[in-house]
Amino acid sequence: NEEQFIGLPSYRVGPYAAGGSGLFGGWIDYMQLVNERDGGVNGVKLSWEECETEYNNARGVECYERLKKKGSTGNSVFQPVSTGITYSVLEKVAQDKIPMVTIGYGRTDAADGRVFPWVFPMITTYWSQASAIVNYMGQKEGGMDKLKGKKIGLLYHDSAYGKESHAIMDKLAAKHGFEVIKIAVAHPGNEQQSQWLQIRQAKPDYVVLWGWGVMNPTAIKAAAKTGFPREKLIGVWWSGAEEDTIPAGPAAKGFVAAGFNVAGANYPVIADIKKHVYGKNKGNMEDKTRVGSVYYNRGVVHGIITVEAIRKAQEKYGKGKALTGEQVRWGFENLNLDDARLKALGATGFLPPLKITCADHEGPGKVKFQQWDGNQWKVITDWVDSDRPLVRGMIEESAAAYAKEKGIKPRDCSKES
Amino acid sequence: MARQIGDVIVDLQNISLRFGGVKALTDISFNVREHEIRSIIGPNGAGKSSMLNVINGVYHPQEGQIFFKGALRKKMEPHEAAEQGIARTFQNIALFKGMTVLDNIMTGRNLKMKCNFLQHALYWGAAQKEEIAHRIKVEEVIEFLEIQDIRKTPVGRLPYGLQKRVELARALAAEPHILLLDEPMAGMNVEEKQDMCRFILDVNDHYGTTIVLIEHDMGVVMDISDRVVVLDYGKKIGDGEPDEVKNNPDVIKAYLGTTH
Amino acid sequence: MLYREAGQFKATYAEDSQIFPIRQDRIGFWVLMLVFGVAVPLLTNEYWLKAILIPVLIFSLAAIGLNILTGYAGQLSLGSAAFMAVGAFAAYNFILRIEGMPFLVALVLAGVTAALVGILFGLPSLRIKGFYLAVATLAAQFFIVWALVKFPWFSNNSSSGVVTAQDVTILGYTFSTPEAKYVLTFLIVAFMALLAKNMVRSSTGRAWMAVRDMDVAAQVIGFRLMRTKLLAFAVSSFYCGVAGALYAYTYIGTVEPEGFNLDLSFKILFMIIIGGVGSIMGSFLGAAFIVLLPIFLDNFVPMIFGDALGAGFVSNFQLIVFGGLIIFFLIVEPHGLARLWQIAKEKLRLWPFPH
Amino acid sequence: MQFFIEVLVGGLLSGVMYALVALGFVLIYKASGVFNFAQGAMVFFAALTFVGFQEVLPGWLGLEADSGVVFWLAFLLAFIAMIVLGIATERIVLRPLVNQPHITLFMATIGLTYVVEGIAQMTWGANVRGLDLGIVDEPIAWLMDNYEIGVSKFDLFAAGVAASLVALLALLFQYTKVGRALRAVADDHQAALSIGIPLQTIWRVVWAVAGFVALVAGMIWGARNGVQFALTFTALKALPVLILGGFTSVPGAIVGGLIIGASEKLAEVYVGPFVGGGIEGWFPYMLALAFLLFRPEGLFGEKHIDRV
Amino acid sequence: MSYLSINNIEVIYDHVILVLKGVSLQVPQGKIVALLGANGAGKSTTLKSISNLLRAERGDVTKGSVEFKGERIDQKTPAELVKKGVIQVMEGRHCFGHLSIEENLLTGAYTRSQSRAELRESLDKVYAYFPRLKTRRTSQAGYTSGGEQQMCAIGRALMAKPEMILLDEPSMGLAPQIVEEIFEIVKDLNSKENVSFLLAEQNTMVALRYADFGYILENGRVVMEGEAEDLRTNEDVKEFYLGLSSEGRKSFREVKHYRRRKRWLS
Ligand SMILES: Nc1ncnc2c1ncn2[C@@H]1O[C@H](COP(=O)(O)OP(=O)(O)OP(=O)(O)O)[C@@H](O)[C@H]1O
Ligand SMILES: Nc1ncnc2c1ncn2[C@@H]1O[C@H](COP(=O)(O)OP(=O)(O)OP(=O)(O)O)[C@@H](O)[C@H]1O
Ligand SMILES: [Mg+2]
Ligand SMILES: [Mg+2]
Repeated sequence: NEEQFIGLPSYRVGPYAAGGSGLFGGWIDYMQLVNERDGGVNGVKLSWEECETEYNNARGVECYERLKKKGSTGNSVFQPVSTGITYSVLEKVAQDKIPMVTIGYGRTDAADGRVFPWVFPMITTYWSQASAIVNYMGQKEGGMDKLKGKKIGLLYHDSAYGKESHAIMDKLAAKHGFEVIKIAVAHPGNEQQSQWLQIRQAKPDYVVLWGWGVMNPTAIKAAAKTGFPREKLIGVWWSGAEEDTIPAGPAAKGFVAAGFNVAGANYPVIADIKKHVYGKNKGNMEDKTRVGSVYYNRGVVHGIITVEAIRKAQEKYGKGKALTGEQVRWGFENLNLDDARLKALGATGFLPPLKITCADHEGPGKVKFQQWDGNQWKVITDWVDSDRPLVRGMIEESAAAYAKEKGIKPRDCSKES
Repeated sequence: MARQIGDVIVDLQNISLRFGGVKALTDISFNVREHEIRSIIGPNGAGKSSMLNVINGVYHPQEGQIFFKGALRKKMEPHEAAEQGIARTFQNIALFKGMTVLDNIMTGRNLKMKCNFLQHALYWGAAQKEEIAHRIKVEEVIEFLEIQDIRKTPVGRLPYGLQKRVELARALAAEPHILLLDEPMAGMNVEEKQDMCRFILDVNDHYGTTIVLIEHDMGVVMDISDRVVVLDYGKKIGDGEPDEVKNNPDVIKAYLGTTH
Repeated sequence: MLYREAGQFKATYAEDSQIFPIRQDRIGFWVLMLVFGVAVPLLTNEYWLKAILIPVLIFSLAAIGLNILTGYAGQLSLGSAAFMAVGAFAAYNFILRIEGMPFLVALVLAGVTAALVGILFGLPSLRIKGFYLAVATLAAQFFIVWALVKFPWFSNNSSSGVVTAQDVTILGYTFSTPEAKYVLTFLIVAFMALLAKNMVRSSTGRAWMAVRDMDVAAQVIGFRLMRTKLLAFAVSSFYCGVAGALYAYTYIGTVEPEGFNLDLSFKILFMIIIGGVGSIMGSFLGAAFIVLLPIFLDNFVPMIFGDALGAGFVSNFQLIVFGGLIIFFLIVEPHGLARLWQIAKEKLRLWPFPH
Repeated sequence: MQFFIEVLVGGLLSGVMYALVALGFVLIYKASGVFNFAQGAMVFFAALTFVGFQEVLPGWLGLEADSGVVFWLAFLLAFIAMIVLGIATERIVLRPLVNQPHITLFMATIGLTYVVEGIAQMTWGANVRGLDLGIVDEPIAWLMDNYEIGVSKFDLFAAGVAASLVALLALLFQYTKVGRALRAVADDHQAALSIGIPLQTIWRVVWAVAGFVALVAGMIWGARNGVQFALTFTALKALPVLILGGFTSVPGAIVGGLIIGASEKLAEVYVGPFVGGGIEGWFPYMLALAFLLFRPEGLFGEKHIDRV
Repeated sequence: MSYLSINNIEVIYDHVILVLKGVSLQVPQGKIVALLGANGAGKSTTLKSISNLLRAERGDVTKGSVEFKGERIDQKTPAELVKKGVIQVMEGRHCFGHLSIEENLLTGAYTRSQSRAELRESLDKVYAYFPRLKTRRTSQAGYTSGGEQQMCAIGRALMAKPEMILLDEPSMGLAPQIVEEIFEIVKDLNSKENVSFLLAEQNTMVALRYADFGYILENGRVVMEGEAEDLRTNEDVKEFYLGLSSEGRKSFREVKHYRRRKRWLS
């Protein structure tokens, strides 16, 4: 009975713990589910080992090195869950032939699979998200043309992460003729008096909350204090979890956030986890009430994608075999979760259907929007698309530049099988 | 050999020093001659240490002038005083606690060392030569003060008396013109005081170093000093040869009390 | 009885003022150099080189930098990481913007840049002392990182603010393998450590220590506070700067302002405290300790607890042990590992006849 | 104008919030000459313990979650926890380090930070919690209506609490023999011992009081933006306040807080836009630094004595 | 049974530096005992090992015992000892620099729960002993002169109304007549309030004049002990500690460059 090893860098201490415990909980629970319910992937049991990174690059690199040779076939996929670590091992993964999957973070232009064969910034990148958010506003206003002359505030975490939003928002503003008011919040962002006074002066029609950690509840509360309508405050997926709304209390009612996964426990896949994993109390969550929360479900998405890639790869390289990272990479690159497959997984509407190709390592680039009703997140839209041509254009441009700088010759995808 | 007492080298005129309300020194004039041993005595808080601090630029008097080698001296910083060859010891020992005796004494020679930090970084060559040259000088001082066996001990661990001696060594290492000693014999027993006196006297006649001495032990002061100035509450109440001073009624009243 | 300097007479002051006056130490030192310079890269595997040895060396360098400032010159600083950042970004930009800039030159320039910034933030130290200064140095920490994030020029307009270090090429040879990178790092660090040692044992170092122990007295003896303190800041920052550049080029491979945050500054501070304030060797011991401890705990703690307890528990438990051990070390020996080593030697010297 | 006033008032009020945290530092610094870096962690620990008990108590006692009993009981228990923490710290960390250089003690407190953070999250988990003190965080109506100036009731409340704490502690330090003893200890541990000041008791007391301050600060900050790890970062806001006001001065903390708060907000609003904003992270430090250049011991700090 | 007795104690600093090599001495109730000896002999260490201030310097009593009124006190905290009436005045004027002279004195009374009136009274008593302090009462101790600090330190100890005082070099840095005064005070307290003293002193001349009994310490060992006047008349003591030779006190100028060895140290 073979085992497929998955190295799992995680963070469960410090400021990151809140989200981390949920995310890694969901991820591990799903793999546990596959082992318990299906006896693994075609009989290949999944095994994994966590490695605390504290969200710190140095620790992350150490984890990467420590994990990569573990298991019979070595580490089959590396998912740093930290943009910094992603960059630190970007070149190593190519050398070591281990695919790196970065879902909802990481290096955006790596979506160009021709330049970054080993990196998979899957489902949605920051840029797609930004554009999807603008599209959502368009819907609300009743047509993208209505955005002309509108003011959109961009309240961003003053860090590399926060500034990732600038380029794309500027492009979109130019395209749709709205004005972006960028307002920085210094880390950690537990004080936003001045920012919100500025917002109140500028009177924007919408405010995009590109925040992280304590910055989110603080922003939501401040919004309430300055009387800014919560339903016009739109968070990104790192601002749209229970961890961000609960501390804000009643103030959070009506707050809207984007997400490539949704909250909620009433999906078959979650039900199965409760039954097969928590039923045998092999669950990873210390606080079971958080099963079905945004971060937890995001973890489940990580799990699903990882497992499905392995399954896919087994189709090519032999069912019931433990695979090398290189083989699993193929699995990711040919991953295709259509509606049928999602249904089979009991995850319809849980994450967008996605198809990865040699050239496109991102996939759908869609997000759903959820609204906090005071107690929980309610999905209020279907999958909202992003401005694919525009985003893809930026991605390829940036990727090409990187290829040039590094002297990389992009793959010719017509030759890939 | 007989010392030639030269002419006035430091001349303080009408010095007044205040700290907020406290008058540490009021209108004091006195001078120090080259090669002499000049003592300052007086009750506690009379202003003796302050006087030294004025001479080597730690305190800046509100009034009065200081003539150094005949020239009027501007407001100067301690390190400038050092550059002019004024070295001193302190009442509350001011050794560099974290360093060994040897290093402490070596610091005394810093003004004579010319290499810059880059040369020090590379060390071999100029820096090392210099280091050794000065080490030799320092060893002379160590020899002279008989502290060879504690060369490498951190000063923090030394008993009070020895620390005083090391401090003197540090001052001597600078080969000063003028040596200011603030109670160098406090906390010593007679035997050690005798040694200390011997050192001071030797320094004074071998190197002809001018010495300004604060000391509370009248035996010592009266025996070894050429001239004595007496302060009381920041005022000068007596000045002259030991014997004059000893018999000056004001001094007896204010300071000596019943001699023993 | 092995460890005795009995019968080793020092005929000259040159001999007496060697770095290792005792023969056994000298021998030990060269053995160490050989082991780490030659044996290690040949024998150990990639994991050890990439994940442990290289970082230990680099952090040692940074620790030496901080030790010069805090340990020798007595100016407590909480901003060392920021100066590493300056070094890293400086190196990146020098190589990026100047055609054919040789790596080693860039390294030195990076150090110099850091040194200049260091002097700038060192100026307040002329008036501000102790913890006030320590907190003031946080200004450097936050301001520098902010500036690096804020002005895209530094990161060559990379959308994510993270930049990838260019290849390290010296005289046409590219240091790509871990072994090569390790050896390069080792040589640089060893060399700079030697320079540092020389500085602190000559009158530059004495000036620093004098200012540290009692600045008034130091002045009276003729040291110029201004010059001495600023020199300390400059040299210290230089070392941190070079360490930062190495961090980017031979270790992580990418540079990201947030990477050089306050936590890193504290880590470096820990290194010198645990290793030994005012000791070059201590810097190495401390760095090794602080890098290895978490990794050790990471492997060890689960071993004793197994998966019985939640993963969160394990991680937090490690955190607690980490903090606890630091306190423990401070208590058993406030002067750090280096001092423990000394005491051990003193005991050994007396052994087997105590006192 | 009205906008300016609003910024100013807002700034002053946040300043008070900073002062609240800074107080804890001042206490311990006065009592031991140590800069207790763990203060931030203590704030977090205290708040987390409080909400933690608020969660579990109803289950244990079968009470309504929002009943006053639960609130006060949780408060009491949290306070006791802080006292225990204080005593433990004294016994395990401080006592063995008596008379050591300040930097050593400082490092020890950083070590303590990790321990406290670890314990907090280990016992109560990493979840983010809300905390409701029952004071709504919304502008005072008539100010808003009449002058268009938003002043939060909650912030006023916080200011009140802080002010009274400051007054209390200031009295303690100025007019009791304990206060005097504390300052003596800060000056010279050994001498303090030699005249029979019981360092250990003193330190226990101080740490307990600092724990209490932390608890109050933690609850107010927690009520503001949730009880989560980020509470430890409040320390970073307090530090500039501390050096500006002077490590050793209780009133200094409040004055420093006001100055920092006001000027940082004004700077962010009026200067920020020109440099791309987000300057609140470092501006207070720079400001404090500028002040220090003129008063190296802060506004009310005790002067550093060096004499020869 | 003697009042304060030290039995064969050994003290080690920093785990390695052996300083006291088996010191034993007694202080009878109501007596003044002088502890003499060269620099580094171990006087201060001895006193610190009684008042238990050693630990603060990473020193440890590794052998022997200290008894006060028949009870072992080597494990008591300094605070407890002060409450019991044993207090040490440390060498080198440890005043609280940031406190005013008066505050310094008041902290001295910390262990005494006294009424304001009593406090005032003891304050006035100290001021009576040291008028100089009264004039400087409001200024920060850190800025007072060496001697003023010395007086402050002693006065501070008196505030605790101790019955056994360990005085470490009280005369250091004090003007002659103040030295006299200090010893007068000692005698005064001793005779009037029956306070016992153990004083480490370099000024042997004065010390032996006031003490009843004396110990001489060399390199951490007691090399000589006896009634004060016996010691005063001892040849070696005369020469090495009183600076008197057969032809009376010789001038410091005439000190020879060689010296005779003490005959108890071969
Ligand atoms: N920096 C200062 N600030 C305030 N007052 C000071 C300062 N320095 C000295 N004084 C005061 O000036 C007076 C003289 O001090 P000084 O130290 O010169 O006395 P002294 O003669 O050395 O006494 P002693 O023999 O006790 O050392 C003292 O009353 C002291 O309190
Ligand atoms: N903290 C310490 N660490 C290491 N050694 C010490 C320490 N304190 C004192 N010593 C050593 O102990 C010995 C005795 O010191 P002590 O101060 O007791 O002598 P003393 O008789 O008081 O001398 P003095 O008359 O100068 O005060 C000295 O040799 C000193 O080197
Ligand atoms: Mg004096
Ligand atoms: Mg002594």
